[in-house]
Amino acid sequence: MTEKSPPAHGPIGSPEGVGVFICSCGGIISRKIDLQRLRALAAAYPNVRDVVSFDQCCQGPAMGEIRLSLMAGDIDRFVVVGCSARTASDRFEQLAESAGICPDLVTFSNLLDLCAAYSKPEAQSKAEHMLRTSLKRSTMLQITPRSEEERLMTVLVIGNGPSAITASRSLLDEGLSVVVVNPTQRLEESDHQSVIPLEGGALEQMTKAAGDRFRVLDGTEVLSFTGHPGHFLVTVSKGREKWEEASGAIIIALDKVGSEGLMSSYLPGTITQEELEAKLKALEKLPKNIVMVAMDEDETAERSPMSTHDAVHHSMHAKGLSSSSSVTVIAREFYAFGQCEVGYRKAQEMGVRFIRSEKIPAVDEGSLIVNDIHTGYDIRIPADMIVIDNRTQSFGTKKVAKAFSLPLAVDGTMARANPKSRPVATHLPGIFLCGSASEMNLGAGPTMSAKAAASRAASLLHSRIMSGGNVAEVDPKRCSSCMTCVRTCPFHAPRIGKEGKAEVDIALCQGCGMCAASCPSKAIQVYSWRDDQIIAEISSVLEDEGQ
Amino acid sequence: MRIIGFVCRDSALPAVEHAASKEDPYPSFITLVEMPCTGRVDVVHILRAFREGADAVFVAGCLEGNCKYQYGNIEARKRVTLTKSLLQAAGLEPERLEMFNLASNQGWRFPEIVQEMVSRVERLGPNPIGKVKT
Amino acid sequence: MIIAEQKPLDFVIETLDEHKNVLVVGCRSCVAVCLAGGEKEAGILKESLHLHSDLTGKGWNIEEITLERACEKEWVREMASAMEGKDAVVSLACGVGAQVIHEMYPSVLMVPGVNTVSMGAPDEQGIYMEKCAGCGDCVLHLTGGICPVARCSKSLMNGPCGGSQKGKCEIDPDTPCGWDLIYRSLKEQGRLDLMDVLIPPKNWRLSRSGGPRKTVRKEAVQTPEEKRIGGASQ
Amino acid sequence: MKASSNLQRVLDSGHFAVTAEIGPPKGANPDVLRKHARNMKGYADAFNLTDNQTAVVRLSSWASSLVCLQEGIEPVMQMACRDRNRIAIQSDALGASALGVRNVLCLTGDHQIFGNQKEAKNVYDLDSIQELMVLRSMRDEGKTWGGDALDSAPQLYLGAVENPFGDPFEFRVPRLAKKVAAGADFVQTQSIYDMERFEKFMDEVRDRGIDRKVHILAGVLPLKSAKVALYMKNKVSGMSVPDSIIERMKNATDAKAEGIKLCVETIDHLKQVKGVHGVHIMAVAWEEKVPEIVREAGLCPRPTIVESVQ
Repeated sequence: MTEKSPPAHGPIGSPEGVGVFICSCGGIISRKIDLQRLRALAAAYPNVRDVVSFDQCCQGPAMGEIRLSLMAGDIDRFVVVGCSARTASDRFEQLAESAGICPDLVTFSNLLDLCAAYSKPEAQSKAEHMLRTSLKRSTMLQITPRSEEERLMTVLVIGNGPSAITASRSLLDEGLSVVVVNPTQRLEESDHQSVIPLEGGALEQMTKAAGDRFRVLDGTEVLSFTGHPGHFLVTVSKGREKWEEASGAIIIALDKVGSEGLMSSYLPGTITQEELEAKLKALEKLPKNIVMVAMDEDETAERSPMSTHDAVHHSMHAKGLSSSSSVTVIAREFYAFGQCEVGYRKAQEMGVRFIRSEKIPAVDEGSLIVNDIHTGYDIRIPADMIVIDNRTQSFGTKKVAKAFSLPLAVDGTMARANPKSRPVATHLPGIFLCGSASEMNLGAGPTMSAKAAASRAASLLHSRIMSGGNVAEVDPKRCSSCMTCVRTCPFHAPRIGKEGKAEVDIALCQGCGMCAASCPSKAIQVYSWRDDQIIAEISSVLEDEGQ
Repeated sequence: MRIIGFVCRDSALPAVEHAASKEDPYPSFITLVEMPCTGRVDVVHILRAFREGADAVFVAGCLEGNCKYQYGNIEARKRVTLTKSLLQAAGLEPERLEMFNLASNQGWRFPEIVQEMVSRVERLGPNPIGKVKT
Repeated sequence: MIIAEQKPLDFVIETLDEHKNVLVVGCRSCVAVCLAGGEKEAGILKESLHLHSDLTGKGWNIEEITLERACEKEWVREMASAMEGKDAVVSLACGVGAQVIHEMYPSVLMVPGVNTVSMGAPDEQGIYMEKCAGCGDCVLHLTGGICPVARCSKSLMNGPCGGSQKGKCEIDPDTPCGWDLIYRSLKEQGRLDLMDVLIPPKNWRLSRSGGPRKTVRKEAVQTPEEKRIGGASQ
Repeated sequence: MKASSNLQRVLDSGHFAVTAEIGPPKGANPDVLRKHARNMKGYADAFNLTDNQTAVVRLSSWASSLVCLQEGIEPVMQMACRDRNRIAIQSDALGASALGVRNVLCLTGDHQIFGNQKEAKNVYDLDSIQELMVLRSMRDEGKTWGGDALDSAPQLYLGAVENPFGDPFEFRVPRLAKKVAAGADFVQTQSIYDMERFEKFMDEVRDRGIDRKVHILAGVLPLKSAKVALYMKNKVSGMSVPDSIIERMKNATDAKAEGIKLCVETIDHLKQVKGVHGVHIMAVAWEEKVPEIVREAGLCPRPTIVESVQ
């Protein structure tokens, strides 16, 4: 149900009419800027039909008035003179849509942030300049293609362990169906990464309760995918057999498996954190002197927060179990994030010693010789039990990354879109990431990220998925079918279509415009950021400034 | 003085907005052109800005490795480098053009960028095109 | 496809010299695909020249046009109206296109905007390798699908010279040894016996050495009658 | 004027042959050449005159060959494919034969990128194997390659080069076989330091019976210093120099003497390798040392074989 939109390559159409709504933002803007003069300036601008100023544009009464003005019929676009698009776009784009106006025809002129701090005369001229620029920009905009995507209420989860199970359970609770593509023979229920195990038989219970909403495909792999949020088709294989699984969203929830001592140079009898964990769970009697060496022999290896996480938690448990034991943790650096930081402090209070050392401690007659980083002195620490890190392997990460063309981080784990702001997203919309095989797990354990990923997938599928907007469009007459856009786009939105020319899938396009800038035949334009628009804007701002 | 900045709307623009809303707004002769991503900025856009009389042009995108679109800012950097060589050949000092990377919460960096470009223009003088045209 | 690379802007500026009315011509074919001379590059060149003119007060009048294929007269004719009043053309089309343009508009200065480098293919975006030398006598069936003429620095026909080292050519450690590739390919195909065959001196007459080559496809050549009535007459 | 080549007679009579290389001067004065010729006379059966080796312009190999003839020593005229097309190659071969040059060494030639004329257009109309085919057909069939009969055929003893250390290693012996099939009467190899790899090469040569079809002269190049050894190892493509040799040169108190000693030892070793019928001494810019090397290697005096009456 694509709305009719003029092509991004055609001439820029003339606007029916522009509405200008000026906000004094409770007086902040009007304190410095004469809104009366802005109103006059706007009213004199070609094609401007209605100019109104409000104390607070974004408040109920003003919104109602603006809506009425928009419904009047001779306005097909408007400029909100007030604050930033980031602050106001949701509200006004919704308003536009409800009034039958394409939301991409709303322009924001951010006087609040960019003008209000100037001295009075300067603020005024800056504001007038910005208003002219915004009006110029507004009149050049054109209706963008938009369509609502169909939504398959199934999520494909790729995983082998507790993260996949946790994500699946959350998704099932959200009323969605789940297909698990599991590269191993059986989903691993125990969680090596935390002391607290999942309740026994969770998987079995889940499977029973969910019925045909939950399918686990053991021994399968993903090969490739097509599609977009709401409708993905993932090619799955089992041995020689190949088929497609359809889903609305995808969660990659691979966990690390397996363990093997890191420190080959240590004597037999050294145990791993995982083995210690088993002893702690079994409430085994612990020896007097426990030393954890949370480091990798390879000095250049990525310093994993999981290493600190394990050591902190296990040292606390060991101390709790056997308060007379002396527990020492040695590492190059301690990475205590989130809850782990609390644990780190608590462990210290409980008497666990943390020693930083750049060098791997040497073993000497039942003791370890540690070189303390702060003093430079060697310290002899009696050691009845030496605990080293788990060596875990990412399971099939590379293959999955290849199937989805996702980048791998330096340590071979899958890279997240943004570790700070989008920790469970990949850069591809609709494809989420959790599990211990994704980039560092910040101590909250994989369950947390699995729940987060499931929640992102569920909220995606529970609301309308609109595609389009300021997307790229190919002019087939100009296209040289050179593949530059296909190679350039990080979202795989362009492809060569049946006609032998590039086509952009608007459901995948994020509107960044890299393809348009790199197209050697100038065959790609981006709605609202067409070359002629950009050039016109450059000319107009400089001309204006020059006056 | 006329300085034009192509700013990415996800990081550089919020940074500027943040910086400008404090007591110390940037000089009003600096004009910004909002871009969806600096990866959209093309060589012709920059050249046109100089032709229209800009004394300096900067492109401000996200920190490398932090682009919402993965590598738009890297594409932009490559294009800025190319454009500098074209400016040189056309007869304009390449220092009038620069690429900057800043995060949306690095508003404090914007005045530095402005200062850098302003001092370059002060050193190089105005874009000679203005004189030629009039 | 034909691989070209841009000449420096300084060269174009110098060569245009006193010519004021300039048409920059791009081509949507090979040079667009190898990112040297499509509409984008034509736009950049036009803008650069314009900037230079504005800075120096030369008062150049510069326009641009991008042809579908600059190597065919019918397409080149499409620039006729843009050529009105022009005294120079900067061609971003390959050497072939540039000459066809010149044939159609012989009175104006032809400034080559690109160097036509080779017939090749992208190894990856932005990196192009020569694959064919147009020798007129293809032997790929004997050489494992890899051309010794284009991909051996010495165009040897009987195997690698003594300078082949670990798969690389002696002239440049970045250049693969063509004969090493051929050897591996034939080994893979189980046809190494072909390496032992003595290849006699090559018939270079079919190559450029034989003078400009005219290729005739008899069935396609139009009779005078066909030419008179058909589209070619227009 | 002799009708056949001295080198051919020495080799065919089963003697262990010696050839030595003379680099023509970078100028028009032939005196250095004459000095070398006089100094080396009697210490080798024939002398190679290089043809703009490493693509550096020098006095031409055919003119140098004539100087050698004037000085009474037998030349091996080198003829690279880099600078001549088949017309020039055939014409030069006729000219050389006419003036008494009896040995021609066919080689592809170093790429011009290594020389002092990097911008030159190379020719490579023929490769070295095709050059052998062309010259043999002139000599044996009395025809130019184009098919025209010659009024008299050139008298040439045809040589080829082989580098046992090039890659792909498995193809080096088959490539030698191709040269032999194309017409090579004798072969001079790249200088040998890596004896292990050379012996492996010779094992395969004997397995295929190539040593019975062609005379192989193993190349030796006396090292002046450890630096030269390193240069050969790292900069000269298709060269294998074991670290032990570099170490030996580094540790020597008198590097030059050590280099000569090493060269003599190598020749002694090569004499024992079955299928090696002689040595080719390349004393690059050190030609004055050739007599000493030949003497020390016990290869003096050189045999005189009387030309059999045809």
